[in-house]
Amino acid sequence: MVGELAGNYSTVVLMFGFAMAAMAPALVISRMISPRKRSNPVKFLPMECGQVPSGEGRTHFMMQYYPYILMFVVFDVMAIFLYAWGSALLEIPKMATLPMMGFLAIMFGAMAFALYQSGRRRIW
Amino acid sequence: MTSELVDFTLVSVALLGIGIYGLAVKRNFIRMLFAVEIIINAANLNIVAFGRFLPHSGGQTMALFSIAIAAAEVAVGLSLIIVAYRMYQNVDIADFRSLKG
Amino acid sequence: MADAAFLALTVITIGSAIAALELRSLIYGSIALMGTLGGIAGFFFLLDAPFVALFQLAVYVGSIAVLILFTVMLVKRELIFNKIEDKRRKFAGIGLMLIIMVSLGAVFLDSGIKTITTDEPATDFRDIGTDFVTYYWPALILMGLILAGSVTGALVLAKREDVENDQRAS
Amino acid sequence: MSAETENPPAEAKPEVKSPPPKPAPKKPEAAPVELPAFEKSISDKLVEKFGDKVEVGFVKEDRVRINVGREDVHDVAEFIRDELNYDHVESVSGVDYPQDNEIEVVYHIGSYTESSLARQILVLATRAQRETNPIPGNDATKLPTLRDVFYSVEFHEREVFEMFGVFFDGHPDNRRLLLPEDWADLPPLRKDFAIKGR
Amino acid sequence: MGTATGIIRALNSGIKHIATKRFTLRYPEEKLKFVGDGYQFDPSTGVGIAGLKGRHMLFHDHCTGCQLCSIACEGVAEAIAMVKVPEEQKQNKKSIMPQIDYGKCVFCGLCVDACPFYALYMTNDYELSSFSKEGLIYTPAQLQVKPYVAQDSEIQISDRGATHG
Amino acid sequence: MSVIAPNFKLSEFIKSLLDNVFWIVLLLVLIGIPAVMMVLFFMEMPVIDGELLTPFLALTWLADPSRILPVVKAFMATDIFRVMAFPGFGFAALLAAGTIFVERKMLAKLQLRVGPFYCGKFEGILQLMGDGLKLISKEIIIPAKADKPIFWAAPVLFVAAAAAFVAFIPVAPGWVVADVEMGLLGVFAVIGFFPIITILSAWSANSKFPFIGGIRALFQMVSFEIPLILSLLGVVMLTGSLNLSQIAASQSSFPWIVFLPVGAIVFFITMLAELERIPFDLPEAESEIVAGWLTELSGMMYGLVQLGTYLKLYAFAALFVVIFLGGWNGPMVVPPFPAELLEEGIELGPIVAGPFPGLPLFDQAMLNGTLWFVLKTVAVIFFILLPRGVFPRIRVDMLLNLGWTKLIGLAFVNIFIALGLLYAGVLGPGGLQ
Amino acid sequence: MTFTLPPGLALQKVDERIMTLNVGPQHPGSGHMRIIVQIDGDYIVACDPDPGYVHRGEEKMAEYRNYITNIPHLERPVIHDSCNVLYPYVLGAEELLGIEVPERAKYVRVIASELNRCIYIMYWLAIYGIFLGHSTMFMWPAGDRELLIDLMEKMTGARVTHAHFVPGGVRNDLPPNFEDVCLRQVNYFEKRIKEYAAVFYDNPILISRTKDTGILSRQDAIRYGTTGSVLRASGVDYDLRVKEPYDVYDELDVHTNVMKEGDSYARSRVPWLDMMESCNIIRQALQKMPKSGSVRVKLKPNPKTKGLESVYKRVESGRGSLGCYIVSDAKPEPYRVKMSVPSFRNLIALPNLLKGEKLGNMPSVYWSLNYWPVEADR
Repeated sequence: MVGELAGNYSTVVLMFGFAMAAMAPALVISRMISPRKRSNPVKFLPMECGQVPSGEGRTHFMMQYYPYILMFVVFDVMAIFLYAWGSALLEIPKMATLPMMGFLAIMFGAMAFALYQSGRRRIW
Repeated sequence: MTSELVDFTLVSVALLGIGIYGLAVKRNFIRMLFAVEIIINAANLNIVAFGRFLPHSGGQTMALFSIAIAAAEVAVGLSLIIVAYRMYQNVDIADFRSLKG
Repeated sequence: MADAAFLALTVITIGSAIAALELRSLIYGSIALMGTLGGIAGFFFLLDAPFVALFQLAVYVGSIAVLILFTVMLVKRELIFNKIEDKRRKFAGIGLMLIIMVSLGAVFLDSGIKTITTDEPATDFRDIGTDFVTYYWPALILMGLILAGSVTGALVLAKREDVENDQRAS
Repeated sequence: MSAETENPPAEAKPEVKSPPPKPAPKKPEAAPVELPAFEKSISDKLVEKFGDKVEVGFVKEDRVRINVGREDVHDVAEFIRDELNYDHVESVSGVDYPQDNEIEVVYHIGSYTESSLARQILVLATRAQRETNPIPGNDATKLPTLRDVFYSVEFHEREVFEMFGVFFDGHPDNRRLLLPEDWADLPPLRKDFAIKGR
Repeated sequence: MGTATGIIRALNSGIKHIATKRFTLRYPEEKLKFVGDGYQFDPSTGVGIAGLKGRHMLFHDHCTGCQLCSIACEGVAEAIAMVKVPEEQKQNKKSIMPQIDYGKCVFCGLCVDACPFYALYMTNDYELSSFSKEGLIYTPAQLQVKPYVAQDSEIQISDRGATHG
Repeated sequence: MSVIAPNFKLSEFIKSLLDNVFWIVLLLVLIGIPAVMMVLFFMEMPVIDGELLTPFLALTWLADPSRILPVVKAFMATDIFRVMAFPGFGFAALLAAGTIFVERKMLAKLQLRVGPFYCGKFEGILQLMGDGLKLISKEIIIPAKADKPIFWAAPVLFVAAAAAFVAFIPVAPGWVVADVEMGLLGVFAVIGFFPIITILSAWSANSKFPFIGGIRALFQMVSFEIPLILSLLGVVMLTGSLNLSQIAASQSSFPWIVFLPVGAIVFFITMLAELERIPFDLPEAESEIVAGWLTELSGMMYGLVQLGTYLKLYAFAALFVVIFLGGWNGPMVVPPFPAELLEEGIELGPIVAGPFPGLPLFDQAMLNGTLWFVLKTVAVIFFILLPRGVFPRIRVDMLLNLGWTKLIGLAFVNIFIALGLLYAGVLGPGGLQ
Repeated sequence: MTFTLPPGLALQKVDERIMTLNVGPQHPGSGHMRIIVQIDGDYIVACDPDPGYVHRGEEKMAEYRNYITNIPHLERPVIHDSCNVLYPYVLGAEELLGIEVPERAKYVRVIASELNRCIYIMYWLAIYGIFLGHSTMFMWPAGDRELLIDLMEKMTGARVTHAHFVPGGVRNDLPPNFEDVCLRQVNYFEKRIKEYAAVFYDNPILISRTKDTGILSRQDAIRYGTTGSVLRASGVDYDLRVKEPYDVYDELDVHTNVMKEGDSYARSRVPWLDMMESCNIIRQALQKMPKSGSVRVKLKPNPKTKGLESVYKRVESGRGSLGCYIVSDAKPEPYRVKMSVPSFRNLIALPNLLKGEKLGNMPSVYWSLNYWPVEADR
């Protein structure tokens, strides 16, 4: 039967949904019983250490560390590929580890280069 | 009645259509990347669906490879966007004409 | 049960795919794209491919979406909310979309796949791992090369060229 | 404090009031001649170099005071730094003398590098013209900055600027430091700025 | 290796302190013990007698209404005002006595130093909070009352750390 | 009392309470019970113990508590119970609340302080409740230019994602919310949601400090996810399973930490980083960026984020226990239930209670498993809390270097150790297990 | 160039990567001041300190009060170092008024000054700990400081604002049995601060965090005129207690702690070593102190100086050399009092040190400069 296994995973969604359903009322109740004074517009300014906010709040980036995110996208794939191999390790012949080692070697090369590049903070 | 292969293919066709529409209409580089992602996902869905209904483990393996390649593509594509954005301060694809060789 | 899930997933996936392209704010667009990707992962669950589904969730939603969000936020605020398109192209695009959907849909509905059903048990995920290192091992090596190439290329592309006129003091 | 405030440190010099403390009340009669030798040598070097331009305020134990005109202060400071091996300014204080119509700026200069000078403080005093109605920065209350000689005066001079209205010519960053941004009164440490209720 | 040993040393020190006696005083229940009755001044020798500089205490029979405390306070906090006292409380010719505003007082004790007649003392009562500003103004009659203070905690040093025993 | 609230009168307070009780009882009797009965009448009732559940039957439970037991047991077998109470949300929230209290007291003890003291008669045990009441009664301030939908949704999503994480944790044999084949991968997929929620919340506040904090959180979580994933691979290789229950069950003779200490250390460090605990609490570094990505959150929104954080802490500690410390495995210490108690009931002098045919609700193995699981989890939580007392915060570039060079290297060392153990025949088929 | 716009309001158009961040005044990592930093990613491009949020015109107030009544308010800027901040003023006033202080009073002053230095450094260390995210290092010094505060309280009757030094000696004699209690608590205190090493100073995370950050070279330290622990951490052997001993420091054996590195770590370690040195000095002073004798010379209520003269006295406070320049004009009130405070002198190093640092190093570099905003503003 197609779609049998999905039933197991539905409890995770159920848990997710339950937590949302249980926590949203907390916000709603809080909104209901808490005081709401709209008199002072300064209260709703973003935090700027007591100064009047200047400039845009959403413009700043640590570009120096951007390569790490790029690396993450690629090496995340690698890590989960390793899981596909690792979970089946007990069933495959020993020789079959070699391609994975080759894969890892290639990825190590890439990682070494990437770490070298990302270590040079000045070029980012 | 359980879901059948044709249902999945129809969903994937719909996604493909939406993706192609996005590619054709949008001029925003990032939106076009979204459209590409949608198309890739439509393809993945098809691969896995056929792999399931014509029982073969290769379907899932291919899907894994496909997702991995998509990740690589996104990494490169977003780097391109950053470079282009840094050069033109815009994300409009029409502004990137001078990137042509 | 599965039907209800299928319908819900279809609505989520296609709806958020449209939203991803049509929402005004790019941030909301990225969130909608995440919805599409999650919906596809749901389809994978329905297709008894939990490994692929979780891979999709971990890689697409967990990392690619983060990268996309980050890049979107990098773009100036006015550009995030800027929609660049013209009416005529839009109508043409909708037409193209409809043509593709109708024709391909018709082809699929007409073809024999309508009759395909299966009662076989789902593939064990360990088979995937076995496939990786036995039958598909050249593909795995190639995959490694592609990933290595992409990370190298992305890093080389994204670094700044104008380091010389850098204002930073260090 | 009417007449004798004319030029107070200068007046204090000749009879050397420096060791007047009570515990040794006998001393003032014997003391005037025996100035501390090392400190005397410092003031002598200065007098030798600049002659009349500098005026030795007093020579006390560990403290030497030099009064300089505002046009010579830069040269004297350079000499102090280069030849006498003083290397930093501990404090820059302004003193307002409304009777003389002058504002005195006093640099207390010390030395870290020269071990013999470790306990010495050279007091370099100069005077700027005082305006009755000050417009800080735009009036005649100006002095040459010593920031290019002693880097450490940077914030001190900014403080003197806002507290007395003495503008330092050539100071790269002559901005407000301590007072609130909307301060529009007299510079507060001048004598004609009175605390409320006093 | 240095890093690992350093981390282990830090963790060890942290765990060790979980077994150390706690140092904190549970304030309203326990109060620190101070020296003597409070700060006093001995005009004959010219020095004060050590003690806590808390709220004042005024001996009406010593006070002559000379205003020296008020003058001493003038440049500091201006907390002391000389007020008329009612006839029945009158102890001096001018029938004025200090009244202290603890909203302004900085507890420097200069007024105690200034009093030549042993009339002002400072006691070790320091819990002077009040709901209103007026509640902080202590009239001569209030200043006459000797406060009751129960303070017994002292710093005890033992092998397992110092405590407020 | 009069000092705190000058106009307080006990008699009026009691009177108002009694008034409220009266009206509540009245409304319940007049409207509530009939409404429930009506609803129950039209619902299709389940059959329990061979008896059709009717509203009248339900009423008889009030008279005979022992008849309620089968219903309770039936309820406990449902998914809803698991999600809401035992291995799911309620259990985790309880442990999380305990963690908060223990953290405050333990940290106070380490710092030679007293800690929470006044709230609740005994050592401030009700402090958390007091804090919760305070948070829920505080005004929620939303910055003027904030992106409101995301801003509102982020705390709720944060708790929900943490709860989804909790769903994968097996507490005792068979007691797990989602007993899935891919439990571990599911954990990785759920962990991936946290950076997104963080960055979205930070972005939506439209303020500088939250945004810097959000970006830092993103970098930190993203960088430590790969060592985290890799550090668990050794165990997966040795057990050949991604199911957390199977992994826990595979450690009946010895926990994996014996053979894979490197992986355990790497996982512990990455865990601290993912949890933003103190050596790695850069996203909330208060002396640099005011409170990081939590700066603009106020009132209950902040409370929800805290709840989510501690749920996450519990889930990570439990994951460590399940993977490296043997989960529920431990010597049997729970005594078997005395049979006569179940058959004859309890005699307390003249009163005889029981017998209760449905008891015990939980079997012995489950109680023992839960006991060991909770003990181990508390121990791990202690070691998660301890660094807060003894370490300063580190810097973001140091953190990234640590994650990307040292920890990934160590994780691969761990993988090769596992591979070597497997291929040398020490473990795996033919080996110890 | 008149009053330019305040720096926060004069926002120049800068590169998009650069963001202006107001750190302070309402910021957990700033103290009562504002540091305007411009950051590019994680790096600080420019830094402009903006003190003055707690300026209260002590120098102006001092012109209206006589030599005695100046005492309680002149110590207010640094209430946890109040003996030391009064010390130069008292010395200067004594010279102006011509008073010789009794021997025992000098020893009492030295003890009070050293105790107060430790109290200040403990407070500073507590804040340094919390700035680095080390909450234990906030609580331990704050608690162990209590040992010394207790001593000061026994001695002076107040916990923080002692107002103990006056021209002519100290306000009151030591309480009975003070020497024993002092010795006991100081010994225990020294034992306690040595325990900080394991959890703080030798902590590898702290070392890697603060080593090689914000390096102030020897030349720069001298050129900027920094003082106190900042100077000594940069390798300049300069301590006024040794170089220009006041009161009875020339009779005591004072050792100067110098470190060569000049980074944040050295700047944070030197005060810790100073505390141990202070414990030594206290023990010596307790031993050498005359067991009885007067501690105060009687003064007239409104003492007057002779004529128009000036005096500049300086002492080594918890933060460094603290000078007091008093001009008097034969009146009960001083004509001008200028406090040359170490915080203000060290502040000049801040913009130079922060330039090019990472944002994460800002609190550690800033606080390692031993900067107390209230004192700098006066």
